[in-house]
Amino acid sequence: MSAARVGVVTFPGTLDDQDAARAVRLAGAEAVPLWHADHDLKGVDAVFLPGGFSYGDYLRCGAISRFSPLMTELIPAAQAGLPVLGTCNGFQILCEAHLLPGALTRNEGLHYICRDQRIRVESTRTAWTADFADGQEIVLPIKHGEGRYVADAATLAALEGEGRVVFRYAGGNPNGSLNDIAGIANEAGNVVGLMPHPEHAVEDLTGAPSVDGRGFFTSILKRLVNA
Amino acid sequence: MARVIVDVMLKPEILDPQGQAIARALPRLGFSGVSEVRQGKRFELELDGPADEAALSEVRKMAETLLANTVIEDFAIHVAE
Amino acid sequence: MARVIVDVMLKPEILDPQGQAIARALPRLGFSGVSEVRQGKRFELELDGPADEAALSEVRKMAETLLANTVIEDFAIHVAE
Amino acid sequence: MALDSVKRAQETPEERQPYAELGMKDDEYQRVREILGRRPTGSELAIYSVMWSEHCSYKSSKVHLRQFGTKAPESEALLVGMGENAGVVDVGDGWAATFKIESHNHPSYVEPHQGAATGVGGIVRDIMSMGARPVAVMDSLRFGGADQPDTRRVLPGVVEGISHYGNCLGLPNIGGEVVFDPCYIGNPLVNALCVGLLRKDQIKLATAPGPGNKVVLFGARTGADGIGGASVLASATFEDESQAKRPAVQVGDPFMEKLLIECCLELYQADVVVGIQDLGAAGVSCATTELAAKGTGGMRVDLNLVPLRDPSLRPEEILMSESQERMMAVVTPDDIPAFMAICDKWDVPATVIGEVTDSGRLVMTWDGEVIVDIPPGTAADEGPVYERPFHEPAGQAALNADGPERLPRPADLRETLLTLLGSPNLGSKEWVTSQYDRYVRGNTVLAQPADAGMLRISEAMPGAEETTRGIALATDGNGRYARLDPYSGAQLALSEAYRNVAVTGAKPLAVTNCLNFGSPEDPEVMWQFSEAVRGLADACRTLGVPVTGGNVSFYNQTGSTAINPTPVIGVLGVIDDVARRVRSGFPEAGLRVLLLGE
Ligand SMILES: Nc1ncnc2c1ncn2[C@@H]1O[C@H](COP(=O)(O)OP(=O)(O)O)[C@@H](O)[C@H]1O
Repeated sequence: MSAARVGVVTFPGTLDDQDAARAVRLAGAEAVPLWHADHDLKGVDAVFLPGGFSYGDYLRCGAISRFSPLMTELIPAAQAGLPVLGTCNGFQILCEAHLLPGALTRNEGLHYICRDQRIRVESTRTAWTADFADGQEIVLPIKHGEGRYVADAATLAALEGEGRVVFRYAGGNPNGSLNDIAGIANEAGNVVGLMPHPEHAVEDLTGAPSVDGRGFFTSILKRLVNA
Repeated sequence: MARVIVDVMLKPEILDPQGQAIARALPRLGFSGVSEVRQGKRFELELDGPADEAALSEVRKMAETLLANTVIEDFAIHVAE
Repeated sequence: MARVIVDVMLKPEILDPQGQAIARALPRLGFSGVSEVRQGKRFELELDGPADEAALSEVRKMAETLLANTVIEDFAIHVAE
Repeated sequence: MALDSVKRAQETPEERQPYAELGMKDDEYQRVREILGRRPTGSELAIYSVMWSEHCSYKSSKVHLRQFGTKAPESEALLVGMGENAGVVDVGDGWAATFKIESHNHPSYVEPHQGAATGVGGIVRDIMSMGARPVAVMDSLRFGGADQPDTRRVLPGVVEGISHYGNCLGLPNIGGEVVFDPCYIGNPLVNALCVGLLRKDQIKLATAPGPGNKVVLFGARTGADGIGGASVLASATFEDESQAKRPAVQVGDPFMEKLLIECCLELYQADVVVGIQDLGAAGVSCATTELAAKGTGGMRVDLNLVPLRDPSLRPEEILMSESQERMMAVVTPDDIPAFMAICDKWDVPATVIGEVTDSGRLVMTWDGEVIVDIPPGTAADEGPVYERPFHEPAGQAALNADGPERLPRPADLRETLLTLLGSPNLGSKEWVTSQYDRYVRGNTVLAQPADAGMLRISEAMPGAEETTRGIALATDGNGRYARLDPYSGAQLALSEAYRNVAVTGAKPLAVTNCLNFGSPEDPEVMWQFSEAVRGLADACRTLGVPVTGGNVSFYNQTGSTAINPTPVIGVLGVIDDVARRVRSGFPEAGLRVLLLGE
């Protein structure tokens, strides 16, 4: 059978699309470039919204991107079950698009932070985390200025109660995120957003001192192949 | 041609680290008497036409959909004199 | 206890990339009739005492030294009703 | 309001012109009059004053910098040497690297965030204009004492500016320096380096050949950025009280620059660019005169066509504006539609503002009248050259005689060690480096805490052929050594950067440098400068690495007190197989530790 096709979206100002495509390829899938201005998902099996400063992060991170033509296609597709992973700016766009609840706000320390961060996998019941073990600690780079997850009390309670907190910062909360949240999922578990960068942790030579990011891609591939 | 202002502030229950940092810095700089600081955004929109009902209702829509993220922010609109 | 607002805007001759990006986005989102957008900051200060002459002159000093970067920004102070 | 056209200049030969206010000397102004055979128009004066400024013409440094050429070692790697926007070296397997370091010192003192940010923006555009994809940045920073109050204003702003601009462009920051010394208190040094990669056969040059080819200005609209000087001119010439205060500060838009990068690369890919130039300090003046001078020799420009952010700008101000994120390209008429389509795709405004001619003259019009008519080479290449006097500083011998043997021996070694460890210059720089993205683009093999950064080449441009190669870069400088002996101080800086590259396993290939000094009008500073250049040129010859480009920053002084002479040297090397890079640090227990060298 033909390889799974994972779309990688480029908005103006997206930065990690090349890394995301590389990570998809290394996992054995086909990376399909998707352009923000096209009303076309090119029939992909899953979508990766990479990080960056789309539209310069002007106004609010992700605020302008979420209105792009591609997003008008992606939003209903995601609601209908298409697996979508958003990292960093991608996570911010997913929140702005209301595919995920809550919002990402300025880091508590008020600085952009780039560092290798320990993360605890809290849920393996999503399309993108099945290959991890519950409670597993992994190391991924974070690099953001606005990664402090906030949501109202009811939303937080629902996320916690329904097991939709997928990742939590371990060994110190870098940005003041509520409940140490690093990543969450929608109810169906097909849409996942997180601030850390799995695509920067897939090779020995470059990126973070771990290859823990590979688990995201093996998870989605197994899911697509078995589907 | 009119100018309309949209003020966007974080909802009161949302932590505002920028405002807090300023509040903490003030005493160090020798300023006293300020108990709290909140930092928000101010947008000045130049309209092509007058700031009539129709225009303001458009601005309201812009504020709701784009200028403010109503999950965490409140906004207020007023016409500049 | 009074609330004082400090509005800080980039000076008119200084490039405002954020405002420009918003202005360019509006037509794509179906909003017309806005010829220019400038984005600035709004600070809400809660004072311990009343917003009298002395307090406002302190706020002016805060604005000059901390809240605004007067190399590129102007500010305006007013008391919230 | 009277427009100062060429016609008017001919009719009013004796009208007083504010050349002194624009920083021009009497004899320089006289030379312009001789070149033109009349007084210059206000716009022409604007062009000559910026092009002949120290910053653009290197008039005080040129006679010394020539040694980088005359003493240059044989180098097979050198593809483009000094004189272009940036030098280009062959790194093998069909790949070339281009790199350069540049200062943005004074703007970073005035407005730390924007000054440093636009410093990064400027050097990145230099690299883009060579036809390369920028792939990484480095920053070499010097501040006053860590405990001095102004450092608290300057340092966080500078770091935030570099962080914001560089991160937003998606360029990994792979190294740099942070140095504290009270001598930099009124004159912080912000030196930014950018490196780019390109295919060897795709080098672009700043040239405008082919009469009939179109001149396209693309990127941000032109505003009143950094034209404090020009307003002197406009108001002096026109007594126009509408000249609001013009900002000396340039504000950057990294998002526009990111779009420009992607747009330029697609333009290169589509092969629709004949010549290209970034708009730096002297904006449209510099781009038009340099492109025209290096091409067929003539160009016609309609300044009314320059898209403006501020419609009140006068032609003189447009010519001097330092608005960021702009580029100028020469494009054949047939390629214009394809060129415009690519700009449109990336939301980059682009406008044809003129045409290449074979007239040998750069002619500009405003409202239909000719306001500039000059031989472009006279502005671009034939600026004044000074043989500034220099002599050894009065206290130099005494300074050197005051050796370490005269210092008291420390009684308590433990105390001394703790003091050293606690000193800002030896302390962790993580507060700075953690604000920089070192991972983006996924090719960073070494970054902090390594002493040199290293990048994998193969995936820099998707679709290009595979190579196992990588490039390594380091920047180093030491103003205290250079103060004691500028000749060997420059050599020490070079050898430190050279060693830092070599220990990663890479072979050093080429050198860039940023020479930060006080006023060239002070003979003692000029001596420091000439010694440092001589030292660097000699050492480059000995080590077999050519200088491919760089930047001189003079006037880093407060009153008559200059900073320590501070040559900052960048070295680029190539490694055949990136997988074999050597990390610093002890990887495991039980290994032998050897000391190499004397
Ligand atoms: N301004 C800077 N920008 C980027 N990297 C920096 C900067 N300053 C220091 N670094 C990096 O931080 C690390 C430690 O720097 P430093 O303490 O100066 O090391 P050393 O003393 O070994 O030269 C190095 O990898 C260096 O490249």
